[in-house]
Amino acid sequence: MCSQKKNFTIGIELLRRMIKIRLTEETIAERYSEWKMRCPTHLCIGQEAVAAAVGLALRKDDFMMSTHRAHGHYLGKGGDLNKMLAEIYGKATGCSAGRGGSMHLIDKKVGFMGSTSIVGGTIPVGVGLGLSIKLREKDQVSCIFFGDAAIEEGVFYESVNFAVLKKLPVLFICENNLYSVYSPLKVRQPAGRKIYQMVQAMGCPSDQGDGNNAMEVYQKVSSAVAFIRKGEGPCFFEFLTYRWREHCGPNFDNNIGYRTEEEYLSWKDKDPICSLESHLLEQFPVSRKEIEEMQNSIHLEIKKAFEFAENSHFPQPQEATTNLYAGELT
Amino acid sequence: MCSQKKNFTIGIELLRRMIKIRLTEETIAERYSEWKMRCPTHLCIGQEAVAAAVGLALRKDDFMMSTHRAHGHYLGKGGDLNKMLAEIYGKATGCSAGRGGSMHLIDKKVGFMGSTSIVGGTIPVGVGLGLSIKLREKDQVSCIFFGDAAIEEGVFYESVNFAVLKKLPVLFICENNLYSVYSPLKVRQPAGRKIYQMVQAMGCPSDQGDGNNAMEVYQKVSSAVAFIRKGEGPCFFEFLTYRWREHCGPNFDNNIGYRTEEEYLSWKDKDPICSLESHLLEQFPVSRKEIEEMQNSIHLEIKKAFEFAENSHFPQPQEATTNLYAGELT
Amino acid sequence: MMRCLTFVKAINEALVQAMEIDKSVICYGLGVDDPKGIFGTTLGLKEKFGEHRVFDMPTSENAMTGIAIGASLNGIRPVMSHQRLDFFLLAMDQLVNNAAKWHYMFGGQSFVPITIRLIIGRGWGQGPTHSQSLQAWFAHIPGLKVVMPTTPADAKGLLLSSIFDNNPVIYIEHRWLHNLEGDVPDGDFRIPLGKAKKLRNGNDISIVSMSYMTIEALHAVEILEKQGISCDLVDLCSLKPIDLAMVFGSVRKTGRLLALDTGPGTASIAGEVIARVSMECFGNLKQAPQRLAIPDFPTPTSPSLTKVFYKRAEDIVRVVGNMLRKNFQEGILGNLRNCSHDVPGAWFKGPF
Amino acid sequence: MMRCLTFVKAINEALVQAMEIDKSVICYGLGVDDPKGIFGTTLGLKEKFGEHRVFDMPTSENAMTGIAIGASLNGIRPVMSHQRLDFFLLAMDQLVNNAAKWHYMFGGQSFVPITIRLIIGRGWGQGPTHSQSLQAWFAHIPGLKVVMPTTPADAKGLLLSSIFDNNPVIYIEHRWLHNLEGDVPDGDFRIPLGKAKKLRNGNDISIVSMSYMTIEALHAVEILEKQGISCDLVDLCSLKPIDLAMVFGSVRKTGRLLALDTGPGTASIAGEVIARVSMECFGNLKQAPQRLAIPDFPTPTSPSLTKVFYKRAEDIVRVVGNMLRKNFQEGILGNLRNCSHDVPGAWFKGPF
Ligand SMILES: Cc1ncc(C[n+]2csc(CCOP(=O)(O)OP(=O)(O)O)c2C)c(N)n1
Ligand SMILES: Cc1ncc(C[n+]2csc(CCOP(=O)(O)OP(=O)(O)O)c2C)c(N)n1
Ligand SMILES: [Mg+2]
Ligand SMILES: [Mg+2]
Repeated sequence: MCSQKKNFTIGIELLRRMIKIRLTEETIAERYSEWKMRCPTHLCIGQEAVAAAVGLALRKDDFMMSTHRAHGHYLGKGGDLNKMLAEIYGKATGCSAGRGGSMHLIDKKVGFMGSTSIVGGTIPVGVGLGLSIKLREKDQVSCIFFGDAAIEEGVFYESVNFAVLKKLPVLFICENNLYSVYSPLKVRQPAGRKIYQMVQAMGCPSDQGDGNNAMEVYQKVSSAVAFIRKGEGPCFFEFLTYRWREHCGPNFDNNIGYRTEEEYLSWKDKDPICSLESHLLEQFPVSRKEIEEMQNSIHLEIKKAFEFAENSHFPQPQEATTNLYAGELT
Repeated sequence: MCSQKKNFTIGIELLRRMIKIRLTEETIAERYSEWKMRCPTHLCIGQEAVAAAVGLALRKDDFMMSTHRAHGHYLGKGGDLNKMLAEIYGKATGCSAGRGGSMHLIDKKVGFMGSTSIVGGTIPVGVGLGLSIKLREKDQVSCIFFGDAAIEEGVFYESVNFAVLKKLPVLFICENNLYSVYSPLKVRQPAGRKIYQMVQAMGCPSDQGDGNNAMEVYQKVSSAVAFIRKGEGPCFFEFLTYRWREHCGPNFDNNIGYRTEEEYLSWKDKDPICSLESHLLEQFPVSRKEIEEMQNSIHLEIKKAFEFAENSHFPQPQEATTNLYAGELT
Repeated sequence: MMRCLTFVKAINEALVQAMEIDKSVICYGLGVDDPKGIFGTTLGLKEKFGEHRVFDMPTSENAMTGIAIGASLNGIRPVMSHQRLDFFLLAMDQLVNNAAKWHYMFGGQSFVPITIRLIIGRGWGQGPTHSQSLQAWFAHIPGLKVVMPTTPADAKGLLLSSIFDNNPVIYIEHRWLHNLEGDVPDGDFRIPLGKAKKLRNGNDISIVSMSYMTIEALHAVEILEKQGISCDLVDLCSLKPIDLAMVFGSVRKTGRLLALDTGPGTASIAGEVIARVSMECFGNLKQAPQRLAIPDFPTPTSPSLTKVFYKRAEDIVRVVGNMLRKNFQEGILGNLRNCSHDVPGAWFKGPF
Repeated sequence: MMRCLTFVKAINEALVQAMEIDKSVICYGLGVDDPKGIFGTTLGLKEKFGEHRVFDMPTSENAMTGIAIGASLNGIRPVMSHQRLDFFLLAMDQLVNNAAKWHYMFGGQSFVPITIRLIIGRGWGQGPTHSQSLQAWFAHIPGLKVVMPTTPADAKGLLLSSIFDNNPVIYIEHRWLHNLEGDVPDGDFRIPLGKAKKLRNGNDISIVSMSYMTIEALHAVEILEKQGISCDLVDLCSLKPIDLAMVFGSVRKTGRLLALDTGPGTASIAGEVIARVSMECFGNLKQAPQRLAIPDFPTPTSPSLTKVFYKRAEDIVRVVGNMLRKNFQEGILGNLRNCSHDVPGAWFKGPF
């Protein structure tokens, strides 16, 4: 009963985060053609469950590193929506002061230490955060998000090796959405080889999970986080998921030929948000109306955030050539 | 009986190659202090079995790539001794015309396509040779030698991934001699993780073997070569072995503290040349005298090769600034 | 025969012809056979030449460079493409320690005929990691050849020459040139590597440029012409080997030098041009040579921050005006652009 | 208090002091805790500070650079050492795409206080892949700082400043300086980054140099002095930021410039110095500036091939003589060297 109640709270919070991610992304998609968000933008619609569940399984002071497809991770960890949108709009109020854009997000207040655009590029950085945690004898966890293509970069393997060698508090999360841009897994990795099994053989405890099942992701990751926090070393997860829209930009692109409409529809059928909604409605004392109210309030929050972003001022062009180096700090 | 005879021939040829490698290396060690071999030189004394056996298991037109510790591989594959020594002496008659030194050997006549000094640096090059074989629809094999430290470079992993993905005719040979310079495995790789098992999980058939047992290495590698030649894709071997002398240079250095004299002696007890000699003397119709004669003739060959190297002329200093680019070729 | 083609189509044609001429030419890189075909440059190749010669690859830039080297040692001529130069930073070990040195360090017995296509981004929030112009890095490394075509004809002619050159060639494309149109000869049309091109003849100043900056320079030269300033415009085309003879000849005529660069100034190609001119044509220089490059800062993302960051025709006009002590009246630039500063043309609609 | 220390001991002392001053300083790299301790520079550190702060690492240069970045984001100050600069080519992605840009591209909120020690080899068959001088590469990248100390005192003072600087600093050591002796202040002695040093005062020509070439220059200046030529010798110490003010001041006085470099000429630091002097001090120059760098070729291995390849005092004397149109008689170099050209001193006995 107690755990039932806990599950309910968790389920609702997962749903809230997923809806927030989904609606934010959909609004970006809708408004991208106004040509005011002038930077490459990678949406994660369809992949919200992993982002929300991992974010919720972590503490605020745990670290997170992410990739070009970072919006969900950032929001899942509790990152500031206003600042994210302002960043995408290139405004001075953006989380990176307009210098980074959609692919370079940061919100240190919630431990979101940065996302970057080079595939695999933040993996060792996250391991370095893990090293710093160990050196400072803290019980934080450093979580690193990356896609199935990042697995192909040697730096991934080097990073796992070091994390295992030093038993660092690192949580590796691979969101396997089957594609890298338009390239299916089969042109990049051997058929039949399971990523999580290979990582296990590198010496890192690992598991695979359904990336459309937020509750499952949350449970699996939570117990791994507890394990890591105890100082038992890193863990790795591969979650199967699917990006609904095009790789970069706001549109659908199942028509261009790199994947089929059927494949897309079969994944859409497993919509992580619908699944969780149904699950909650069936199992817990929550009504559709209450969920709709939640949606409405999130809608409002997003609307305001877009207003904030649009109304914020641009940085001065001259600011581009300031603050190259970090100065003395207190 | 037939196979017994074949084994005898193989055993004798292995012994010949191993003795040639050993005596060459020992002469280099002896004469290094004359300061005429003015380049970093990494001896493989103690590791001759793998070099000889792999070289013998391959055809002359198979390719080989190697590392900073290449003398054995080069000679095992049938590389020209005169040219190798002349190269170490920095002479114009050297296999790389004096430009490469001990770490940059080449003898294309026997498929030895090059050794270089950057750890892991020749692994993808060997895989590329494998790709070229497949593109040209030949039945050659591309063999790549590397040490246990090369395993730690991301490029190793990237290379294995591609070789498996494309089923390339590549033979990966890891000589695990437990050290990288003065660093034992335990400060570089997770305890208990077996390299060959990890590679298996990457999708590449793999095995481990006793690097002091030339016959065993030959048998294992020969059947892998047959497998690869049939177009079945790459294979990986980890052979356990031990470098007797210091990492770079002619001396013994068990006294400086990174490893124990006992450890060294325990490996020296397993001297691959003595073992093979005893084996041959026990099992086959060969006498100690015949082996001594073999040794003597090799000694003579080496003596002449050193004379060749010493008597060869140096390249002109001005040649350093010629032939930067390859021109038109026929 | 000349046809009007885009830069993209010219590259595509060069690739098709190279692969037809020599079946040892192969073409790979992330997305070469996907529906977009590297901005259209590799479209149709797989259909024509099969999946053995044209293929996608794992995101393993370093190994895939070494693999190109290895294949080339056995007679293959790989052409590898990267959608952004920035990604290729992962492969510097293979490029510099292996490809650049192989021919030299093995005494000239082997050679590495690989071509690596790198694309430089600009504008539309390409930002710090999708817009780096590192041609100076490659030119600094002995053993590499480096080209940066500007026109569609050069794109084709230099690509064919790069592919059939027996050395590693870094072939750098600027994203903002991809849609440029121009006359391109058909057939096996090659332009020798190492030769610059004189695009405009003038007597007052030599402008030495490369790649997309040459387009900005062409606009500037036109505007300056109207102000009575006549410019000699040299498009380097090849950065290594570099055609200093043409640069020196130009400076000996004009006595003045403005060197442009698409990258940051410090230790740049523009700097090298100035250094070599100062060393070799000192007596011909009437005044201090100048350099116009992007600032020594990472590239910011916001369109507001890139406004003065990137250099354009306006900036060239201003610097030349200063050098020649001309005070231009307002408005001489006319209606130079019909679109925002952060896109190559009005046709451009993100997200790349 | 001053003590006479070797360059190696000065580095060791700086590391010890940095680690004593701030327990967030850590030190890692291949072999930092092995019996040789990176040519002696890291000896004793593990015993003093423990294996958590001083440790060996896997041969994973790229990841280990990213790991330094990550640790530094949480307040650690990593010092990473590489026995040769050449090995660090594997880490260009982490260095350039992450370390150099992190502070800037995240709007100044984070900073990356890492120090990377790189050692340049020379002679004794170091050859193509153990002797590259790529300081120009690092200086070309906005966001990095680059230092190249020459004297033991600079080695210490610049290393302490590098470690406590809040930016990524590339600290380049020349292997041939390691055994150099000189006075070194004790205590927490720091030399500001970005400042050059005037080592000799003279009026006829400015020689601008760095790292080991400064030692050769010191010999050359002495010989030239005896021939009645007085040289201003500027040791850059920092290459980015670079102290052009001192260079300009010197050239304004002498009117002549010879820029030296340990690396190949094209797009080098020496080239940058010449470019900037030509741009800023054109009116002060009495003649064409000159550059003395190694040839644009990979470094060969044979001692015979390195004889004229590397530049030495003799070469500097010759170039200066040519510039000033002096015909020196034979033998002015005297007995400059008591050992072969391919070793730093007679004490040297391979193999490194
Ligand atoms: C080193 C590098 N190579 C190539 C790219 C181009 N690129 C941008 S996103 C992307 C796809 C990455 O796929 P994956 O890691 O599976 O993440 P997903 O986009 O599917 O979320 C690629 C290849 C890059 N940014 N960095
Ligand atoms: C990328 C790179 N990092 C470091 C080095 C320095 N180094 C030279 S040999 C060597 C040891 C390599 O060990 P291993 O691969 O096990 O081969 P072994 O020397 O034991 O035969 C190292 C680290 C190098 N040459 N290249
Ligand atoms: Mg993916
Ligand atoms: Mg080893």
